[in-house]
Amino acid sequence: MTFELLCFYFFATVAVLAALAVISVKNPVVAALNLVLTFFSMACVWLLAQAEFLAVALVLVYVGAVMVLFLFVVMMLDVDFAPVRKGFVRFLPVGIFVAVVMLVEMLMMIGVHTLQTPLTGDPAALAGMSNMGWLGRSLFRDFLLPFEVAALILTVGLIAAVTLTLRKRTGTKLQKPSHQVRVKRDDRVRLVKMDAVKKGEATP
Amino acid sequence: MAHWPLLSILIWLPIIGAGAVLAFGRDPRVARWLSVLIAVVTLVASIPLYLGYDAISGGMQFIESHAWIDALKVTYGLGVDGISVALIVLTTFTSVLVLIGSWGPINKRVSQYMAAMLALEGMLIGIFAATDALLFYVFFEAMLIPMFIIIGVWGGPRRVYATLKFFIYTFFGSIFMLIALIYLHMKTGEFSLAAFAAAPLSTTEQAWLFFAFLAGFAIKVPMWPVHTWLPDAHVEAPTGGSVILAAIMLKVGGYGFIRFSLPITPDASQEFAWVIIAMSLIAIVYIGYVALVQEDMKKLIAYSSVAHMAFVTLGIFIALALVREHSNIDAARLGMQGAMVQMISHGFVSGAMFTCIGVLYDRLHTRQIDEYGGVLNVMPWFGGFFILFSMANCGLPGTSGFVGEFMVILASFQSSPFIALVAAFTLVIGAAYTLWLVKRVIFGEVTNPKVAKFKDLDAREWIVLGSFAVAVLAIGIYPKPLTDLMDSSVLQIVNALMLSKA
Amino acid sequence: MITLAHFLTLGAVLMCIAVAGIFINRKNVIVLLMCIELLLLAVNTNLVSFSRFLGDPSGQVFVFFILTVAAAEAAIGLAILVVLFRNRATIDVTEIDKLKG
Amino acid sequence: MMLDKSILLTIVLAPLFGALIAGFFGKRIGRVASHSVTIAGVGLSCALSIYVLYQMVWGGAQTYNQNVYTWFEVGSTSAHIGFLVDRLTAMMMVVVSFVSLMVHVYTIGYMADDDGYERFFSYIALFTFSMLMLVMSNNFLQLFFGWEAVGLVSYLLIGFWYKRPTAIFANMKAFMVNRVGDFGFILGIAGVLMWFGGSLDYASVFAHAQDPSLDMASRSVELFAGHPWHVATIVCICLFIGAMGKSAQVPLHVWLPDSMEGPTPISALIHAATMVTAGIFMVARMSPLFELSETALTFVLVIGATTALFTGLIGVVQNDIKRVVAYSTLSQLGYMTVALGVSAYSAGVFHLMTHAFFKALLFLGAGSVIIAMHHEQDMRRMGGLRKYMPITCITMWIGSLALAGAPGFAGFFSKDAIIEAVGESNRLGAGFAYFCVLAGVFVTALYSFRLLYMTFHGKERFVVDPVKQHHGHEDPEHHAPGHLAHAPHESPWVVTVPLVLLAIPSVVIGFLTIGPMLFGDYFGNAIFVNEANNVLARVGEEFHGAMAMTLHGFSMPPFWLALAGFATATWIWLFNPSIADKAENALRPVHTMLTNKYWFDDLYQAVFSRGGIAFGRGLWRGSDAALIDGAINGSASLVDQVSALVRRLQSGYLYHYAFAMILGLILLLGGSWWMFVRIAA
Amino acid sequence: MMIPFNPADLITILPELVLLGTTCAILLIDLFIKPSQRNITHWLSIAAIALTSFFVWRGAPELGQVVTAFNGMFKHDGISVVLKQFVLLTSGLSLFYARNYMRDRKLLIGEFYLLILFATIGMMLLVSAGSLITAYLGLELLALSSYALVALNRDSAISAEAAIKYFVLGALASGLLLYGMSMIYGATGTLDLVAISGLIGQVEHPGWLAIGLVFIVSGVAFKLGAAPFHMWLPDVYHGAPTPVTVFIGSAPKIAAFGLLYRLLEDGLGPMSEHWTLMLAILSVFSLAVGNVFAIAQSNLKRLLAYSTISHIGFMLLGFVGASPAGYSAAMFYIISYTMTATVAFGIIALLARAGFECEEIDDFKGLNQRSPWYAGIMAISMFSLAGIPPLFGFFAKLLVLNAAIDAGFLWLAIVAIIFAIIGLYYYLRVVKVMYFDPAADDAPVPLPSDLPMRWVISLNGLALIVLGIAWGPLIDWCNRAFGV
Repeated sequence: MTFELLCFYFFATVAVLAALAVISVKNPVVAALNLVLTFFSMACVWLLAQAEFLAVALVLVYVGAVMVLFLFVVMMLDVDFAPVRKGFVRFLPVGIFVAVVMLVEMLMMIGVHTLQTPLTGDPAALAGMSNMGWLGRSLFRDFLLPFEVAALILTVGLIAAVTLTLRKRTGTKLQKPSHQVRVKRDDRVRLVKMDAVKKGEATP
Repeated sequence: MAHWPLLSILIWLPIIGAGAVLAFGRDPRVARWLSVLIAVVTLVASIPLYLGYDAISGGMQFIESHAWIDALKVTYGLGVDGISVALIVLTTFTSVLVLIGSWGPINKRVSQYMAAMLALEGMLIGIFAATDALLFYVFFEAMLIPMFIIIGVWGGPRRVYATLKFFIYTFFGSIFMLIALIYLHMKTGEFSLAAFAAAPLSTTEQAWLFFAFLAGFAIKVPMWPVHTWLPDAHVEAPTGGSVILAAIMLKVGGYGFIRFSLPITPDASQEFAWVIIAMSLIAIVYIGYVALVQEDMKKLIAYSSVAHMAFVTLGIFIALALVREHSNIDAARLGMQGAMVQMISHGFVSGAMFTCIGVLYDRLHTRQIDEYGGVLNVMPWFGGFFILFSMANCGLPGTSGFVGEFMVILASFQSSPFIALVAAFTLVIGAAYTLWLVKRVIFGEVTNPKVAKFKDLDAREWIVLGSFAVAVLAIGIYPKPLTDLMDSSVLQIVNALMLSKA
Repeated sequence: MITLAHFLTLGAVLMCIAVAGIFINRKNVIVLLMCIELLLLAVNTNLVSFSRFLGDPSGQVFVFFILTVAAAEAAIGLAILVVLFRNRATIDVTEIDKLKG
Repeated sequence: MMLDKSILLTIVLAPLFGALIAGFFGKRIGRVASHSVTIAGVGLSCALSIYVLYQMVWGGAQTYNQNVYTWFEVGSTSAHIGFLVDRLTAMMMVVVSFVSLMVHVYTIGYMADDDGYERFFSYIALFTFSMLMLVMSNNFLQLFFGWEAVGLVSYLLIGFWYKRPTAIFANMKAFMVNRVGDFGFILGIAGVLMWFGGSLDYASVFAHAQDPSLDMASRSVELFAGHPWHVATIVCICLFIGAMGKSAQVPLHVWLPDSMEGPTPISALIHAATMVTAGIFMVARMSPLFELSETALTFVLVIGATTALFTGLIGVVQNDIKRVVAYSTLSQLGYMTVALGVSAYSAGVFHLMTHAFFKALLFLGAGSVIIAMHHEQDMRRMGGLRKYMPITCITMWIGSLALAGAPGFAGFFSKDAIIEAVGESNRLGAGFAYFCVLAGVFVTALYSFRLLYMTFHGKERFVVDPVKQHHGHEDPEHHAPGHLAHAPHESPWVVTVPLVLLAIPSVVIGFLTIGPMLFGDYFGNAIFVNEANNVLARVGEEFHGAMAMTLHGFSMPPFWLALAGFATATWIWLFNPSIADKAENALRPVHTMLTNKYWFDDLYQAVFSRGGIAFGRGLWRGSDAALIDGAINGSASLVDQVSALVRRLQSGYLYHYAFAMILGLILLLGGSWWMFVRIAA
Repeated sequence: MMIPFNPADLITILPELVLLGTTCAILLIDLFIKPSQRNITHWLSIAAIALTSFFVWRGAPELGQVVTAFNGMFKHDGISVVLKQFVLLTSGLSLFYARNYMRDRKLLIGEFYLLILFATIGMMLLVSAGSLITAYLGLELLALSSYALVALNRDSAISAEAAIKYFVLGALASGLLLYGMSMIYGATGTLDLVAISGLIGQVEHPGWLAIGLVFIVSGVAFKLGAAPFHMWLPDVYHGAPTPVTVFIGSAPKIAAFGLLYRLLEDGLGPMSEHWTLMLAILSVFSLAVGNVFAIAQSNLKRLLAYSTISHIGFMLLGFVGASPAGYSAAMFYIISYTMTATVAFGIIALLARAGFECEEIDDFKGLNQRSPWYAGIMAISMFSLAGIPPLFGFFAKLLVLNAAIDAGFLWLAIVAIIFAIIGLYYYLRVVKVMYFDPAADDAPVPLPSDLPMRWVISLNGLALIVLGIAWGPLIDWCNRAFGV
């Protein structure tokens, strides 16, 4: 029972519990926050596997960006607390059963009970470089094409998101600087000639 | 003439012509004339086929063979023997009459109707000319489409049910045949019928293949108990559709038996010949009785078609039994020949009968027998024709109907007198339902005032019925040319039956 | 001593939780999206650990890409969610059943 | 010398030609042309037939046997159209064409005002053609062709007045019953083809049958295992079933009385003289086959005897003049069949010939009476016609005497010959037959003279009431039964001449021809009889010329029986008819039985028509519609229902979709786990 | 540190680069044109696809030769050429069929074209994936664009619903796929498909391979729409705007075929005795579900969606043999199916008008009176889908049945044809409605003025006949691609 193992168990437990919370709590906000917790603890688990870069990336990307986005949407749509449907309770045991069966099958086929591969030395360290360098080297040497494709995917994501959500609001008062610059005096003031005094009846 | 691709012309002329009719047939008159023109040209083109065919040597002639799909060694292989020639001429002949006959009755979407008919003609010729199994199958299936449309669009009140039943029923049968063909392709590596016939097959394989083919052809013939699509299809189909259906399409089933079942699975055919023979005999008696009680003329004739086609299957498989069990080649030839003659003859007779019913239908727009009666009083000529064809229908000597049945009965007696006994029962029951029909429709006082206003045949109907009558009598009085045409081909088939494949 | 089994088990468990979350969930769609993130997390854990144990970086690179894609995916998913909400004024899973049969 | 094929072809085709002309262009060319052309045709073939007969008998022509053309030829099996003309044929040709000619002439008068005139001539000419084809055939195929063709024409002619329900009922009935016969007949032909040398030609078949080396008489086949039957018996009985249909033997006799619905000339030509005798002719023609099978001949004998007596009895109670004659025809056909049954084929054929003349005479006479009575056929409304129509009366007397077998008349010779032959025969059933034929003589006399008395003698049982305006003959219903528009009168010459022309042979033909026909070798090899069976030879031993036979006839039982019949008839119907009614009441059950014709018709109606229809309807509704279509439509609608049911699984709920996916996943997982374990192990 | 980079690789991926470049150009051009000038975008996109197709043709490797680029990430061989050509073709067709419909509904925006083009790029990458990563990224590129396309009609409730279902399930599926990939990676230690198939023999944890295989098959089955991973398909086809349905109903199926081939044959070929059985099971499920569910449909798009499922089942018959001949049969099948489906969906798009989705089967009543030509085209496509000779679809069926029987899966072939009979019924129903039922009014249907569309759809329909009669070259091409 080494310290790492202890940490692993701790973080793993937290992650699993939080994950369970994500799928079971009623309030989406709470769910989101639980998800954040899951990510955090998984990041720590990854650290135990010396995947520092990814661990950090996970926190930055997910906790920093994705989850915030989630929370933002949740707030924006202010989803109410949906009451639990009656079908839910009836269905729950089946669902859990199925999930458990799946888990058992997976574990049996993975053969965790027989699997005793210990952690060897950190490959990056063995290669004499940081985990990040180790990754980056491989990334830009072997995975150039995927890297570009990933960029494409992000573009698509951008386009899609904009297309779907951007709305032209009618009746918004935008000012067009070009017009403001180009405006002439005549557009604004009109000179009206009129007599200084009105010729009219004499005053008595 | 032999260097011309005559068969291809016969097949594609009507099919391309169908396209032309669709294209230029906006005006019904154009459509009618054009289609009849095309059909007549096809008929004329089929004459050199008959003349040029060397009946002495038999065997496949006018052979065309081009690689079609190399990947599967599918060939565009055409060729005819005596039987095919007879059936092709039957097809071209009948098609002309059908198209002429459809002038009056069909008046909505004429061009489509005519086009469908022409396409059908081409495909039928293709079926009878194909020497490649896949090519055969393509025509065999494709011909369902125009028929489906013909029944469905120009048919009677329950046409949709009838045509769907027709299509799915037949498709059901043929799809199993497709599996069989693919299996054979796996064994032989090609699709040519000759190769299939040459392929050695174990008895179990043969049994499976036999029943696959049976599914396809028994439904087409149709044999009892898978005949129930036919009455519905006939009753709902327009006259032309019924004629083509009865006169030619049913023959495809019988033709398939001699082209597929016998050569490819001879041993299984022998093993299960009794099944077919039993089914045929049941059909002769059972269907006879069912026909007796029909109230709808077309249904009655449809049922009688089933009974008559039973003679075809009976003859074919009696021949097989005679060869294999009694090694009685002469009788076998007689039976096979009888079956073939019966096919041709039934083509003319049933075609004529359906045309007659169409003539009545055009005047009264009902097929209920009890609506008619005493037609002879107002339509003497028509009555004459009707009685003639009825007599042919119950196999009176001197009409074509007699020849085939006579031969088959003679042959089957040699296999077993009891088979002949049951088969000969058609003399009685056939006469019963046909003459009863005549009695109720043609004879008697005119009861229905509408019938009293009937006009006798017009020129167009005269031509059609007259041509049929000539054919029926010619075959009945002098069948020798027909039998000679097919004899050597029949002999070859019969001889092929002698050698086992297992 | 941490073995590969630990990581794989954890991955499998998270996987099943995520899956279960998707089909047990009876509430709003947004939780489904979270479950998907959870699913990807499980996968990533697998890959990370494998790559660690194989001493091969490509697994972790794969994770890197997955993270990227997941971000884009989340963006689109949420966008669709917004569209849905604008049309239906709800994101309740049980009310999204116009299309069926 | 050899007969010329062209002559024979002319004999056959001349009537056909006439028929076609009259049939297709009758309306165009009119009545006179129609009957002229047909009569010309038939006359021509009659003349030529007589020429042929002359050649055969005195000209020393050999038997002619040649094919005209091949009908089909498959392998060794071939069928031809061809002629076999020997003396038997020649005689039949003459009988057929002569009677037919008479009927043609007679028809001019009889059908004078029927609007189906041309059609009628076309039909009877066509009939003549078919009948000649039948008798002149040299093979079974053509025989069957003629067989069915005469059936067709008879069908058309019985239904000639196709508006009458009774007529179209009768013609269908006739055709159906004949078909039952043909059913056996065609099987017989098939049997001949199979067992008698694989040929359909008479010559080779008979040769095969008589070939001692083959010993066909004892060749047998096991249709049912362990029960060998003689092939000859099977074949002959099958063939004879055909004869029973055509020649109206019990139990297939029911159609003949009804066939009287047809115009009277037809009854004379077809249903008395020619067509119905085709069966007799056929059996005689097949004598080489029948001689092979005692069993078959016994069968023939018994059937014939039964017909001879019991149908005659029905004749006694009939009141329709034509029906009386019809039943007498049945009975006489029975006599012929009996003759065949005792292998006295020539006697049968001889009786056939004589009967043809006097029965045609009787029918035509009856027809003449019917015209006079404005199509009244019920004898109870006749009587005393003697003074109105003497010629008819006399000729009818002659015919009846011939029928009753008065010594010297034609019928006497033929009938006595048969009776004696039966007496001589020791075949199984001969005793029964002997009784039947003797009793038959009495019955025959009874109904014959009853007919004469009720028609021509006694007091008139009809009233003549003068009419305001003349009506056509064609409306008997216009007058109350038994009331006539004007007094009956003798028929025109076209009617009477044939009567006279037929009366002559009815008297003399027997006297002239019995010698050569029965006891000479007129038939030569046309008819074959085993020595063992040759009863006629034995009869012939006492034969010393026609005259002697006539005188000897007075001392024979048949004469006394006939006399008794005559006396009874005279006593009852001429002098005190009241006895008839008394007897009727006294023998009520017998009378009902006879008037109901032994209930044959009712039985057939119930069993075959109604039963068949019920059976068919059962098959149609029960099997076709319910079972087969039920299964098909059922499976179709099953698919529909299943589909409508399962589509609910596509619930629209995301979580169900996901759940389905996961289930699939688990399934695959489990499967592959199992496989994996199995492979590992 | 220098990065080894081989410029030849750029030549290999030239078609993709061309398409990408043109796409970006269109993206920019579209910014500066008025909505009224959208035709420019339209024709530019079609031109881009044509151009790409030309480069694919130019860059096609010699027979049997395999060109890899970016150390095995990208793989260019005969198969990818065929698949790419047809991906491009069908994408182009869906562009043709889209314009009129989208314009009527004010949906004709540049993004529509862009997303389709991006998806096309994704598919092209997908079909020439040499590594798990490329496969995954190509797939996601396709998937993300598709999600957006389905939701494109922002004001339609059902579109949004379809999109969310598609998205959630799709994400789930790719999650499963990824999990499978991770197991494979764990077992073999590489992401390169060729290497994987090389290493499968000597892995120490075959269980991992098995589990990975299951998850991968499930993921791909989802993309294909094979039961029981099909549930998304009817709803999405139904909910999406018709032109989008045309698109996602056609090209992505070809791409999914490519994915299936790449992963299972290239990568996991040695495990074929495992996955053939799985595919057989999926095939039976798909045939049953597709045909039986379709019977009860009243909405044509839904009906066609279910028919898609059944056709996928048929296509899988080609895989059960795990033989090159089988693969080429399956490829032929998927091509014939997509070619036919484009016609069917295209006609729906053609007949639809502003405010009238012509997607209920009853909307086709009496079409034969009102527009015989397009009724004929539709009938042809229906009969082709039903597999009636001499149409394209029949020969496809023939080939896959042939493949299955050759592989000894006779029972599967028989199951297939039995369901084909059931399937025949609903195709005939469509024909029946068009030909036998009376039209509401005999007025000819108002057809769009979009002549190019009408021409293309007519040609597309006639192609079904032509390819039915002369299908030799195509099957030869497929066979060459697989080296049969």
